[in-house]
Amino acid sequence: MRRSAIVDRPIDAASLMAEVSGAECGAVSLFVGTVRDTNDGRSVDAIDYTAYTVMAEAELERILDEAEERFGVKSLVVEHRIGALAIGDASVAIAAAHAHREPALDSVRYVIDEIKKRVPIWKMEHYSDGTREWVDPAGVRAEADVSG
Amino acid sequence: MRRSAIVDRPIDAASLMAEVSGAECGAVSLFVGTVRDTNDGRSVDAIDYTAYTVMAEAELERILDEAEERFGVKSLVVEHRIGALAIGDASVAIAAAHAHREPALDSVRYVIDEIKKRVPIWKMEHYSDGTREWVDPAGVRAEADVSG
Amino acid sequence: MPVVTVQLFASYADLVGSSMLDVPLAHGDTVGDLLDTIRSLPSASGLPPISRVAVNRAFAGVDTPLSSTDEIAIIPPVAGG
Amino acid sequence: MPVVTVQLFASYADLVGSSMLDVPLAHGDTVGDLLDTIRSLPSASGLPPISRVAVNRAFAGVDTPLSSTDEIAIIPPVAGG
Repeated sequence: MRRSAIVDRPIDAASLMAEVSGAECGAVSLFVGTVRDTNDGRSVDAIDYTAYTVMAEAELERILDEAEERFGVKSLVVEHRIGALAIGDASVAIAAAHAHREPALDSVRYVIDEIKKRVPIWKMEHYSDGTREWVDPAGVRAEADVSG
Repeated sequence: MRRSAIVDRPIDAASLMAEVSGAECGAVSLFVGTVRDTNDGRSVDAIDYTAYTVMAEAELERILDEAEERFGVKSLVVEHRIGALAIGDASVAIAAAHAHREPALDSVRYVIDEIKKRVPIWKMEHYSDGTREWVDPAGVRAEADVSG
Repeated sequence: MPVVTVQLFASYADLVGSSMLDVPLAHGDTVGDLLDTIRSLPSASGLPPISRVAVNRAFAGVDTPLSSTDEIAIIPPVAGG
Repeated sequence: MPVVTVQLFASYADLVGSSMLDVPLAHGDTVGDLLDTIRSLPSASGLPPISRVAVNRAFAGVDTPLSSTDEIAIIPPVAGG
């Protein structure tokens, strides 16, 4: 089972685990990214995720190709959610299974690291003080001119 | 939430994830080890896990101490199951949560790696040909004199 | 001169006030040429230095040649995960 | 001479045919001395070379001194996970 998707509904991590699991796999690894209530010391109420969806899907597929090539992992599923997310909601989930633990662990880490670098997805954080901002993980925040 | 346990009932990985998750954590990592249907090319029907339970529990606690010290992860739960397990059953599950992904991923990997090295748990594999053996991961199998 | 429609997202779309930007494209223009042209457009004056361009749904280097049928997007710093 | 009861598990228990092994312990004996004594016992002749000993539920080096009240176990190669 290999699958990637940009979704606009809640992510069911348990279902991703079930998708990759099989009698030949002794190791299942899962990573879930969730919306935190604070970022850089600011209190966050919610996040809007937006994507260049067709490219994000293509980029996710390329990342899965690379993970399979590097780690020999064929059971690998990733979903990234877009839209309005609340605190605690899962924004991304990656599940991998393999006969042995190292490839399962390595491939999950590879996929989340690459998503952070290159999948065209953006998030606007809504802060408790009423402001909002596009997040730039490089540290240079682009003040949104839509704040209000 | 920090907890370790040797259990003799099924492991509920989703419940471990829920235990470690919190609004301040943006990353949850989970590893589940399951019983495979083959090992070293031999067809496996089932596995009995046994432990030096009081020491295994103490060793798991020491491993969690070390993971917290090394990676700053306070939300870390591990369960290892003992008894008679069937193909696909989870033998071990480790869940970690942190504000950021690296400590969550690193601590899960550390805990499973250390479990494999030093927690006094053993497994007897039951093969489809009717034989059974204590597994020695170092590769030197101790032929069980209880086979039959 | 043909015009290509460049897709904008997130902060770039907010800064320009649109999710599309029409950019004149000369025959033989590369991604680098396109970026030079964008910098000269009054409508794009609010954009920060652009680091990444996608052509046909994949990142493309500055030497990549462009045609008017390409799907082109400029990509703000990504923040998925 | 006092005797300590050494706990056996898994393959070691099967090889000895018991989950306990009574081992004479001299005053001042260390883990290393205990292992030498075990090797000399006919009842333990089936055991492979022992790599690890636990004293009071933690791994202990060969120089660790023992007392008759210690909880002692010899640990076969572990296979958890």
